[in-house]
Amino acid sequence: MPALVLENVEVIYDKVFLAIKGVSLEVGEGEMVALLGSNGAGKSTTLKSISGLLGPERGLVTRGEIRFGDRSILNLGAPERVAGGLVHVLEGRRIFGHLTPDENLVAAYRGRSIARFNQLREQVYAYFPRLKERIKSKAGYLSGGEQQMLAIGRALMTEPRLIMLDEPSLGLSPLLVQEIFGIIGTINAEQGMSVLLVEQNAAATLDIVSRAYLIEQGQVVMSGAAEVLKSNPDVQDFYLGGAEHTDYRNVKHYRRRKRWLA
Amino acid sequence: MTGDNVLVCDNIVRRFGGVVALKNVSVAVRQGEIFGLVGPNGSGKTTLVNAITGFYPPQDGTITLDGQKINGLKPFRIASMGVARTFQNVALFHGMSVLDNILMGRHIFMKPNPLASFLYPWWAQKEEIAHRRHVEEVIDLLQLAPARDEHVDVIPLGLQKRVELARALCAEPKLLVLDEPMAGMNQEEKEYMVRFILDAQDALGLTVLIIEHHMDVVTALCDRVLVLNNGQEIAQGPAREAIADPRVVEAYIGKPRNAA
Amino acid sequence: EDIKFGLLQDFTAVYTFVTGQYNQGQQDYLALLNAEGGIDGNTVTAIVRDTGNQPQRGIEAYNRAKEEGAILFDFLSTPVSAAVLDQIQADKNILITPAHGRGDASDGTVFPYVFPMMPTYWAQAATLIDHMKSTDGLDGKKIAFVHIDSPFGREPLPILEALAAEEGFEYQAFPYASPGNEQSAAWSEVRRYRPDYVMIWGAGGGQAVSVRTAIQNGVRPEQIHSVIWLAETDAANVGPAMKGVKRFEATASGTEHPILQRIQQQVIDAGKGSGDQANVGNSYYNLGVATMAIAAEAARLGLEGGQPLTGETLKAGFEKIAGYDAEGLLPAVTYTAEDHQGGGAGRVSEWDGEKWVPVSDWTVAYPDLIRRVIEESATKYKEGN
Amino acid sequence: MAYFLELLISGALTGLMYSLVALGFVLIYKSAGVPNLAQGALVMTAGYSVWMVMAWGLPVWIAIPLAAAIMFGFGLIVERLLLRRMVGQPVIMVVMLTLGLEILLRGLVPGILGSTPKPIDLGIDFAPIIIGDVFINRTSLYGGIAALALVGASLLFFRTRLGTKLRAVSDDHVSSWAVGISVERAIGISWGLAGIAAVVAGALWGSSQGVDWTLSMLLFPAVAVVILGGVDSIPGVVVGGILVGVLGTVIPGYLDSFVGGSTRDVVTSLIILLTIMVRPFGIFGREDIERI
Amino acid sequence: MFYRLSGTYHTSYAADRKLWKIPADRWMVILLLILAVLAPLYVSPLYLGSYVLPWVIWSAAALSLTLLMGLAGQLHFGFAAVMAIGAYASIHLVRFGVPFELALLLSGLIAAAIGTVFGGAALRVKGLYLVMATLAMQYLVDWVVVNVPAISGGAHATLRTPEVSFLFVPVESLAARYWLALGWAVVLTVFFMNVKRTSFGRALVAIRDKDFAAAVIGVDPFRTKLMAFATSSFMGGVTGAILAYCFYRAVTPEQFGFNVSIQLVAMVLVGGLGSVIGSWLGAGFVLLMPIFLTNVVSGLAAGGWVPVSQNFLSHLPLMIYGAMIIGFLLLEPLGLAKIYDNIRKYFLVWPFRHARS
Ligand SMILES: Nc1ncnc2c1ncn2[C@@H]1O[C@H](COP(=O)(O)OP(=O)(O)OP(=O)(O)O)[C@@H](O)[C@H]1O
Ligand SMILES: Nc1ncnc2c1ncn2[C@@H]1O[C@H](COP(=O)(O)OP(=O)(O)OP(=O)(O)O)[C@@H](O)[C@H]1O
Ligand SMILES: [Mg+2]
Ligand SMILES: [Mg+2]
Repeated sequence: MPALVLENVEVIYDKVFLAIKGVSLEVGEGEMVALLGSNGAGKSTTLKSISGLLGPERGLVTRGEIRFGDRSILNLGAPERVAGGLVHVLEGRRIFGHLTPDENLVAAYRGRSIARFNQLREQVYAYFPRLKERIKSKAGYLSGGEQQMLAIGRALMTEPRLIMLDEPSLGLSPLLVQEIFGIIGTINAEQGMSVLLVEQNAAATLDIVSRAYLIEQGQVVMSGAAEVLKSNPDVQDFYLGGAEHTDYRNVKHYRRRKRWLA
Repeated sequence: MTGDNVLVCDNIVRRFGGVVALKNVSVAVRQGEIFGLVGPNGSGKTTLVNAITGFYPPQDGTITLDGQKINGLKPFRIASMGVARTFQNVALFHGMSVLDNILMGRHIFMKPNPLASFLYPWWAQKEEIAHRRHVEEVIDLLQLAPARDEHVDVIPLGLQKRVELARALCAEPKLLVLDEPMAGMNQEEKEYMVRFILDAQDALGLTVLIIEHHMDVVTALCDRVLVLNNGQEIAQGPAREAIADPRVVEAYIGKPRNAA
Repeated sequence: EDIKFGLLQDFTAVYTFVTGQYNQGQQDYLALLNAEGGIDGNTVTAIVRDTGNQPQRGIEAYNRAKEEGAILFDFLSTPVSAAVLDQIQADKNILITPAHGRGDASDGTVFPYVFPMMPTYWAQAATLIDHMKSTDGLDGKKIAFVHIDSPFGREPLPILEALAAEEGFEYQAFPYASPGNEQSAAWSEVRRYRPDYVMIWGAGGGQAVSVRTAIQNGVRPEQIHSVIWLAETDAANVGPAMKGVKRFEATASGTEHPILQRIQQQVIDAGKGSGDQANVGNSYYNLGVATMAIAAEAARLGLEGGQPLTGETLKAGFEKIAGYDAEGLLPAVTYTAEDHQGGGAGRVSEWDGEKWVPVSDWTVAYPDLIRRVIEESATKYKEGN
Repeated sequence: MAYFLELLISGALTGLMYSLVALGFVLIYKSAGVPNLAQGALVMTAGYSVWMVMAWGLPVWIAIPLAAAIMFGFGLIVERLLLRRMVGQPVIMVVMLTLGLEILLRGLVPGILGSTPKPIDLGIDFAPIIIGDVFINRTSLYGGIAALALVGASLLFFRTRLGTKLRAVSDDHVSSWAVGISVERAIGISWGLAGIAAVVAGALWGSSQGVDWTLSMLLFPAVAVVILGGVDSIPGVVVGGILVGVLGTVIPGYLDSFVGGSTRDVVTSLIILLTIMVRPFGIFGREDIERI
Repeated sequence: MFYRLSGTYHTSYAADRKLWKIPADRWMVILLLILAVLAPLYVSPLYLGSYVLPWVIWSAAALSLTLLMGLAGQLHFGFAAVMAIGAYASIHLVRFGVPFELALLLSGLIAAAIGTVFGGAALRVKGLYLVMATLAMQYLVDWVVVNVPAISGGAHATLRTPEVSFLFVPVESLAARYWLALGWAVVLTVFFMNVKRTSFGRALVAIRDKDFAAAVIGVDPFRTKLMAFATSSFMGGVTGAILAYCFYRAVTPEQFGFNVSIQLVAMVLVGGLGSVIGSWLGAGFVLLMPIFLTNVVSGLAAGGWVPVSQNFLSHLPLMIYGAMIIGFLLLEPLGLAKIYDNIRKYFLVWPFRHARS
């Protein structure tokens, strides 16, 4: 049974701007799914519609249905969706800058049991040993990678069943990207947590997910198993850089139009 | 391609409270080259750039631009001496359209004053329009025409980064500093961006200092790189060689996970 | 015929401490007047509106009420009165400024259409001084003048200055910052000054704070003499400790006067009262009643000049009033073309724990001095300011 | 010397009375990230509710907790009806909303309950405490003690997990939502707590000056306190309050008789200007983190 | 539909820089201007003198303030003090013998000088701190005015404006005063629109949006902010003088008190930050709404419609006014200008519903 189902979701910003139209997707229990697409395609919008964070940006789901588990969550507020086991790691980290990393974790823990809290916290520090070193300083002064780790760790404190990550590798060094992808994989494997991953780094993403959706201009244009997508020539051209190494100095100025045959 | 040094940093030290973000970093960027600055997160790359552009003046060491000492100068002074930059977290003026943002890049050539705005005489109009011409050229160069009249905060991140680049280019800088211009882009957009940087460099004869985490881009684009770790240099030299250095691999690149 | 008075007052900002009761008294008196048949068959209607003490809104309210036919205006707000002063004179409408507004407007030659109606702040200060003199003499005595730091608070200073020389007392001014909810610094100083008498010059909540802080600093209630703005609400606020505090009054308080009796019967008991019954007979309520009683009298005399009543005939009516005392509610007042203050008689009363009890007769204190100050100031106004 | 001491003590106590008002401001700022311009009106409303409850004939020690409960509920209602819709909006809009609320309350409360000053009798003795030649005002003394107690309680509160969550909310509404913190409830609680602080302030100030709308003007000295102490700092409320009170009492105490006018507001204004020039974030305030 | 963007393409940069790019807009502006100039002919003195005239002047004030708050992002809660400086300066200058035209200019400059000193003192800070610094300015100016009788006009603190003429026309009749005020408001409006489309305005907005990014392209933040303070204070100072001469004709400290500053801020915010049309709408709303409500309420009361106490009645407008501000913020946080804009956009893309789909 799929954990998360989107049917024909349409989002309008500011009452006038149609950002995504008729997006449908599914994430199975314990599955790891990627959502790829170029800039402005509507990936973040899709995630926000799932986590219920469109309100502050004056966005609204105007059509469609979102189900998590066996119930519709469209009418729930953001915190209730988190309570239901859905968590969203926002693009651009957005940790609580004036709090220490440890307080960031405290703030995100929802339960009452101190023992459970300590257990979760230890788990986060086990995944991200670096955070433990910076435990005293304000999170706002952490480096980009550390902040990303903190954002993921903070999300884990809510004990989610499905974690949505919006561009976790943004601005991270290659080593850290590997590390973070490794940890995401580990979390998925160890805890059976479903993962919905939005990424630009398609090559690395398609290596760890089982399925992926390709979204362009607010619409899903292609979906399927990671292997299938990887072998699609268009995907290779536009997302994977053709062959492994592009000769950047000699790329063509004008390219053929994309033609998705989803 | 190489010539005199445009930018020379000598033994830069910068501390934040107890943290030493830069420890005696020295670097020289030559006229016309693309110089890469890489290193793990928090290694001090942005701090170095901030020191150069005047935001966090170094506590020790000197920075010279074309032979002139610039450390201690205010950012806007340094800017008018011919250093333009983009920011790691896009720093556009979100209350303005794309066009106005790019026009802002011409600021150092205009002398804004309330009286001129008030009377707005024909020569001021002509001047505005002349600048506008220049801006349109840059817009063409970076293929921003379709987004020209949009508000910057509704265009996608990739475009925003391009607008920021356009704004920097409009200042006709001697030295262009780019802080992670390709973060958050997919393959296609990266290719475009590289193309733009190369085109701009061709067209304007720029010297570029670039921070980037995409190794494929760095190796393709940069003539030389400096690798920082914990605020210290761990390697410097031609891109491929510096990146192959075992210390760099260990601290920064990591072993390829699956060699496939 | 319908005579209209514009009672365009400040119900929501600075003067809230008085406006409610004052306006209630005014409206109730007019209701009584109309119930008794009006003035020679003319009814009097009040146009009541809030100005929030904002000059801007005051000007608008004035213009609108003028359009609606009002010929007499009461703003009960110094800034609003000041803002419309020139225009109202140009329009030849009557402005009454009982217990507020500029004192020099008493000079009817310079301010033909303005009627302060009752003792100015200068006359009030003089009356208080006179009362101190009558109780225990003034020679060699020390008076502490504790006032809010505003033009209103500083108004009595020239009178004190002049009288100090004349009567041989010493005085010192102690300003406190507006709005006066905190005055400890001033009173610490007052205590060290060791005054024989204390004069407090403020309004609203600041008055209760003054009395309280004075007593806390060892000033005896009997030593405290207040400007007209001290009433039953302040007494309730300060509590039993207030017993013995004196204040100036221009009208009697209480309900035993004939007019108030009739208001009770014909207005309140008839369910036509305009506010809380408990206020009837309060100082500010009676003050309001008195203003309308005088205005009605002026209208009556003005109508002798023929219908309809205009600003000009109303002015003439005012200037015909002689020895009117509103059946004992007021000292007898007489207005002339020169004197728009009506003589300036007032008295001092004391809080006995329940009500205000007069401790002096209606008197006019230092009339020559007051007249001199009025004329000096009025001349300055005429010369351009 | 005794004069100086007296000014010093009464200044410090008055300052702490201001701190009572300031505390509510800081509580809201620290947990919702909003400068609450309606805090003065909240104090006024609280003063009125204390008066109202006492007018029912209840003794002080019941009236105050009851009023506190009313005001806490009021805070929750404000959140539910108004602030809930503003989550994620620019701060200036929320500030404007608080300004609207201030206007609304200033109309509503005196409009319904009457605008002539209302008495509150807390039963505090009039006679000052006299030490040597120094007189100490009892109301201020109790006010000072209450302020210190409330500040202490607030400090403890922000140590708790709920406190941490509130601080998180003040940092970033959207990411608080994203990790499941109910921003709405957090804001409601912070307004409720500010309401409770307002009750203590309203009762004490109301007992000394009477309850009417002018209580809402206490906002200004309170904000001066907050600027000096740091907008989000609870200890700053105490230190800032004492400084504003002492300087605003001692200096006028010596200066006024020369100037012939009250210099208190001048002194306060200059304190603010100097603070801002010398130490923009107040004595204990947090600096904005801006990574370039 | 006449009101359409389609079909209006610009073929030169100059055309693209026009203030009103759509002919319908241009016609509307011209029509409004004609109506405004002719107002004394068809508006009754009551409405002209107590609604239109103050509205025009306060719109000018709101424009002055929104240059600082909206464009440059510097909050100012003491703007009434700036206007006070202009008002008092102009009166004393004229009394001193300076011609009125010059006195207006000088009073603006004096306001600019003093306003800039305070602005300069506050330049290191933003937001709430700036609010407080400017509030301190309000208090200090108030204090000086109240405590120096030579400035405020003697014991009663009332200062009447001398009789003056502007370009040989006596500023005496209501129409003359109205035209002077209207002229100034129009000048400010045009100026404001020019600022918005030239480099000065862009620099202000840049400082507001991201000061460090502005610095990196050569904008001197300090100088630019000072210029913003100076310009806005100049505008405010002259507006204060206009307010004194054209509307009040006798100034008292209360006319420029703290609550007036707050009202000004409300005008700017309710209208929509940094918007020309918003300044006009916001000024009208904040100024006229309480008056309008007072009249409505008293009308209802006179008709016996509302059986409640006088006290409640007089507070009712305050409540409604507060509630309306709140209502606006909840329904349209970006102010009246945004509402106007939405309506306009609706017509621009009519008959389509969404801008892009
Ligand atoms: N608050 C908003 N108001 C109006 N339009 C918006 C808003 N947020 C996003 N959009 C628009 O919606 C579209 C989808 O944006 P979204 O952020 O979902 O894209 P994305 O795929 O996440 O892109 P990126 O890779 O840049 O993060 C874009 O065209 C964007 O301009
Ligand atoms: N304003 C500041 N205050 C305190 N510490 C700072 C500040 N700016 C940077 N640092 C510290 O300096 C160090 C270097 O940071 P910097 O931003 O230069 O790293 P970076 O190399 O650019 O990393 P990334 O690749 O993540 O952008 C970090 O430890 C950071 O915490
Ligand atoms: Mg996105
Ligand atoms: Mg960096």
